[in-house]
Amino acid sequence: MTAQHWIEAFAASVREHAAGLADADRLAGDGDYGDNLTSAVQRAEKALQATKPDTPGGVLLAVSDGFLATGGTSGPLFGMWFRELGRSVGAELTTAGLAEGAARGAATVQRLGKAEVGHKTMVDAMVPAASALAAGGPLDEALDRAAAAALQGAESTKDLVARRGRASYVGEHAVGVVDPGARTVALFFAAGAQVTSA
Amino acid sequence: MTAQHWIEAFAASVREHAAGLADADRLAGDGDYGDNLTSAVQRAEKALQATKPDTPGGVLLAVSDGFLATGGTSGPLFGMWFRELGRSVGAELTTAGLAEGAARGAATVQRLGKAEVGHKTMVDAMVPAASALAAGGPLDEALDRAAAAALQGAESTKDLVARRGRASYVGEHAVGVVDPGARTVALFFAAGAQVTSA
Amino acid sequence: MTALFNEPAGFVAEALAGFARAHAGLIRYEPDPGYVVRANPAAKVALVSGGGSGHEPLHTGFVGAGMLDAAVPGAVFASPTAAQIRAAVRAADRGRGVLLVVKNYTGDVLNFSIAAELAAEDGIDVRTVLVADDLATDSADGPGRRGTAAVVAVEKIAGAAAEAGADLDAVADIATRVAASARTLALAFTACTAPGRDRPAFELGPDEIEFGVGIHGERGIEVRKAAPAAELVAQLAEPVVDALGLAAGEKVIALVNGLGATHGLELAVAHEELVSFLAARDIVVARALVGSYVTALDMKGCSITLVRAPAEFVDRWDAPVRTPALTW
Amino acid sequence: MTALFNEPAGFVAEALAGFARAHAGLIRYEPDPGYVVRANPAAKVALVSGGGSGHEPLHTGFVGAGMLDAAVPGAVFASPTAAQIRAAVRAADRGRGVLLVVKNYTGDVLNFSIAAELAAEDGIDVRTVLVADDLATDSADGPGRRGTAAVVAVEKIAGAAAEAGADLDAVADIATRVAASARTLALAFTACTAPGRDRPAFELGPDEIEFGVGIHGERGIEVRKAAPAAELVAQLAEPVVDALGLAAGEKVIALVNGLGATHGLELAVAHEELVSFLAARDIVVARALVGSYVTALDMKGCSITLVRAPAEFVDRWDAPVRTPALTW
Ligand SMILES: Nc1ncnc2c1ncn2[C@@H]1O[C@H](COP(=O)(O)OP(=O)(O)O)[C@@H](O)[C@H]1O
Ligand SMILES: Nc1ncnc2c1ncn2[C@@H]1O[C@H](COP(=O)(O)OP(=O)(O)O)[C@@H](O)[C@H]1O
Ligand SMILES: [Mg+2]
Ligand SMILES: [Mg+2]
Ligand SMILES: [Mg+2]
Ligand SMILES: [Mg+2]
Repeated sequence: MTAQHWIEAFAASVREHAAGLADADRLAGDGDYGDNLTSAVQRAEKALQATKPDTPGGVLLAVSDGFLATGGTSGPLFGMWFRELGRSVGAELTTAGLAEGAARGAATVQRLGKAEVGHKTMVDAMVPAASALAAGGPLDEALDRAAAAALQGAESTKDLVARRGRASYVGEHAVGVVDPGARTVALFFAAGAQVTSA
Repeated sequence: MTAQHWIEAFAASVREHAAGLADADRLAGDGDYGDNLTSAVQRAEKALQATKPDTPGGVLLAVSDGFLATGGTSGPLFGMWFRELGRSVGAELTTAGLAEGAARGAATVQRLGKAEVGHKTMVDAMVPAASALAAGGPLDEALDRAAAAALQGAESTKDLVARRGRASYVGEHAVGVVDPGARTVALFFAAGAQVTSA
Repeated sequence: MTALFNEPAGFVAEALAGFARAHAGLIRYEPDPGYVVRANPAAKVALVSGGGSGHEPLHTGFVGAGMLDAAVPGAVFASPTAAQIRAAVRAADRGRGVLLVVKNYTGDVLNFSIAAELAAEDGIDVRTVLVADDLATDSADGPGRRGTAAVVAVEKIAGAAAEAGADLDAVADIATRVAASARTLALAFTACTAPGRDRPAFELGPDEIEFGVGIHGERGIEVRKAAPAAELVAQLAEPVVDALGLAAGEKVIALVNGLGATHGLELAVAHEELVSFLAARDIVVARALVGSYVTALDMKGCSITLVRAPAEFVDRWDAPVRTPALTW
Repeated sequence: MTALFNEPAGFVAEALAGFARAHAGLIRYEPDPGYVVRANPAAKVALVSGGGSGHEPLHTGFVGAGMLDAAVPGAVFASPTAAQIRAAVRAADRGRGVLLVVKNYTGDVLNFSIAAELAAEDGIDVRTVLVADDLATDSADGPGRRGTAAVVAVEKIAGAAAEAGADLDAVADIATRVAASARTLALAFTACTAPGRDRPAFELGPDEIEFGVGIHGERGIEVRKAAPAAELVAQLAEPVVDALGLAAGEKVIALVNGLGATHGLELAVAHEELVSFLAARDIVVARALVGSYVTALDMKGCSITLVRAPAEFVDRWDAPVRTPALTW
């Protein structure tokens, strides 16, 4: 598989789930997550078309640029996360590179956003995904594991009261809602797993 | 008599009639004439105290300054009228000097305000008063005639529709009201007549 | 709503004291009889303007090198007295004569012309230029077009001529030509509320604008429907272009002026639309001034002024100016 | 009521285009990704600031010689993106490093700190100064004091240091000291209405003011009774004097800032009252800036900022500046 395919699959998945993600932010936030995410992905696709990067790292950096050019809280945080992924992956898509990038990315997001695991944010999916990748192994297996870990992390946010982001303003009302940022991380790894096993 | 006494008598007369003059401007104008006039007279008195002019012309010029320092339409027009009176009277209060000043004054007011006799303004009293003075004779007689002419001119405005000033905006509503500016001219000459004959 | 004041009666005097204090290096305020003069006068033809207050920064904000030598503020929306103007003329005169820049209102015309006569008697050479640019009041009878934002262009350009050493005739001449080359039209979204009053001078529905307003909070010539900026700008600019008979290829100086409560972003949008509107007619905006320069207290709205601009005007426009409200 | 616009979505971009067009000699606007830079860059430490739009002339009006090298505007009241900021930093950098001047809001802090990391990776030496001056938000927990009008003093003084050739450490140091020396408090008479909205963010009774407002149209900390200017100014100035611990004999730079729809005469009155208030405490206003510089669209109200001012700050304040909104 190529990073390009992965991003195409991710973009398709985002579009498919956009309405549900928007709803989640509406229930526990300010409702703009769906717009923020789809416009970030669209910008990423444009950047890819314009720059046609020839390494997987370059592809991920183009995605990073798409998110960094997007507002809200998720835009800049995902932008930095994809940036670390891109820089670590570099010229070749390997489990080791991805693992390193996911670890660095989660750390950067935590440093900037000051969220811990359990605060009901994207971090709740990023950290377990990074751990899953850190175990190594062939790329397809590693991505399967990362996708499963991220999904589980995302689902775990459902019963939490948020401690960061706008969801933290609504208190108990956020309980029962899966954090859309975390869900997006799961969609990303799921897209990778799907493309490698295809 | 001295010009100083004349102005004192005029000031007293203005204060006595202020309410009535204000009412007239309220009925056919914007209602500020009473304030404009009394504050002009007060400024004139202050100027007289401050500068203590030693000629009758100087006294009239101080009154001019009081009016010129006052707003509205009447302030600047009376200011210029008194100015011409003061310049023509000069060192000695004579019928000839007063006559010249009243003629020049009326002409200046007409040039600046563009009102003819019959337009229901101060001009309706200024012009006949100037004619009365122009006939010459001893000062006390001349002033008696000027006062009578000015009063008649002022009374003649009662039945007119105004063609200048704010009263012209109210059309027929001004009919029945004596123009307060013209009335003030009559008060001025009446004060002079009263002081000379006393 | 004019909200920051102590007593309505002392409002203007206190504001002028504060304004002069904030710009002490440039101007000085004489509270009695009430005028503002340059802190550092120059030996040249003097320019003196004035009028009712409530239009700030006009005229006090334009006192300084390259523009006015004195400004004479009356009470809010009321002419200054002849005595004030005369005192300002005396203070401003440097023996080269004085140009009075007068906006066309009955009270201003009366008091400035009286002051001009008094100043002439004081031995001062005085000329007057009347600014009458507002197309909303362009009718055959009546007192003629009101003087509004074009006065800024007159003061800037004639001020530059004076600063460059032109004599009184030449300064009066260029001022007259600028005034003759400029027309303005304005609209408002809300009226203003004078200090001490508890309601605006008039009310508009949410989808209404007042078209053809002046700068004293009075109603305009008609109520129109609110519309996108592009359309409103066209409604203002088209009659101005027509009145000046501007043809393709001509150059203008454009003033996009806020009436008091209009945000800078809005004026910038109006400017962008004005430039497009004119470009479509092949009219070139040689220079532009975009901001709130001639206000009606906190009225929300804007005016558009175009000045047909030969190279001579543009050069004078570009000359340095250093005043509280305009510096380049 | 923001009334002059075409569509809310395109409002800021069109306004910036118009603004840059009106000040073409001083600044240039890059619509993609959206920032404003000096037209004539200088070889020196660069200053870059930014934040949500709606506060104009802040920050775009302060781009030019002696102040900012670039400004990065977001949508109305929304942080610019890290990508915008990064692009502006790249455009502004002249190899001597870049100081980011950031007002303390969660979105701004996040995006500017990401941009700072990206710029560092681009090989650009970056420092950040956080401006957090608003006493209305001075509580122990929470995100800390908001950044408001003091940012103008930070940009002016640090900008002068950079223009004079100071290195990045020195520029960051003086910026930090100015920010630490400045506190602000604001009140409002009316709220603002964002483009496309049909009502103001909040309503007040005719005899009420909103005390402790910020610059995003949000409610303040309490509703108080309207009062004469002297009293309102004291209510703003006293906590500022106390927070800075200003003692008799000390000097300050005072900023009397309008929030958008406040008339110049009103701000001048407020300034006069502020000077009296401080004089009674033997505090000297060494320099003052009175005008609408940090606005909240068309909010009616004002803020008072005091900056404790050693001679070093006053000298930098006096240094020449040439930007669309500030020139001397
Ligand atoms: N401090 C934080 N650290 C990490 N992620 C966060 C933080 N705050 C919010 N998020 C993530 O951002 C998502 C919301 O993004 P978005 O709607 O773009 O932000 P905004 O709150 O600015 O509207 C949340 O679902 C959460 O995953
Ligand atoms: N054009 C004019 N020429 C001469 N006198 C005039 C003219 N217009 C008004 N007046 C005089 O001014 C008086 C009103 O003065 P005042 O109330 O001070 O003026 P305003 O209309 O400015 O309130 C009138 O009674 C009338 O005599
Ligand atoms: Mg959101
Ligand atoms: Mg949001
Ligand atoms: Mg009257
Ligand atoms: Mg009146």
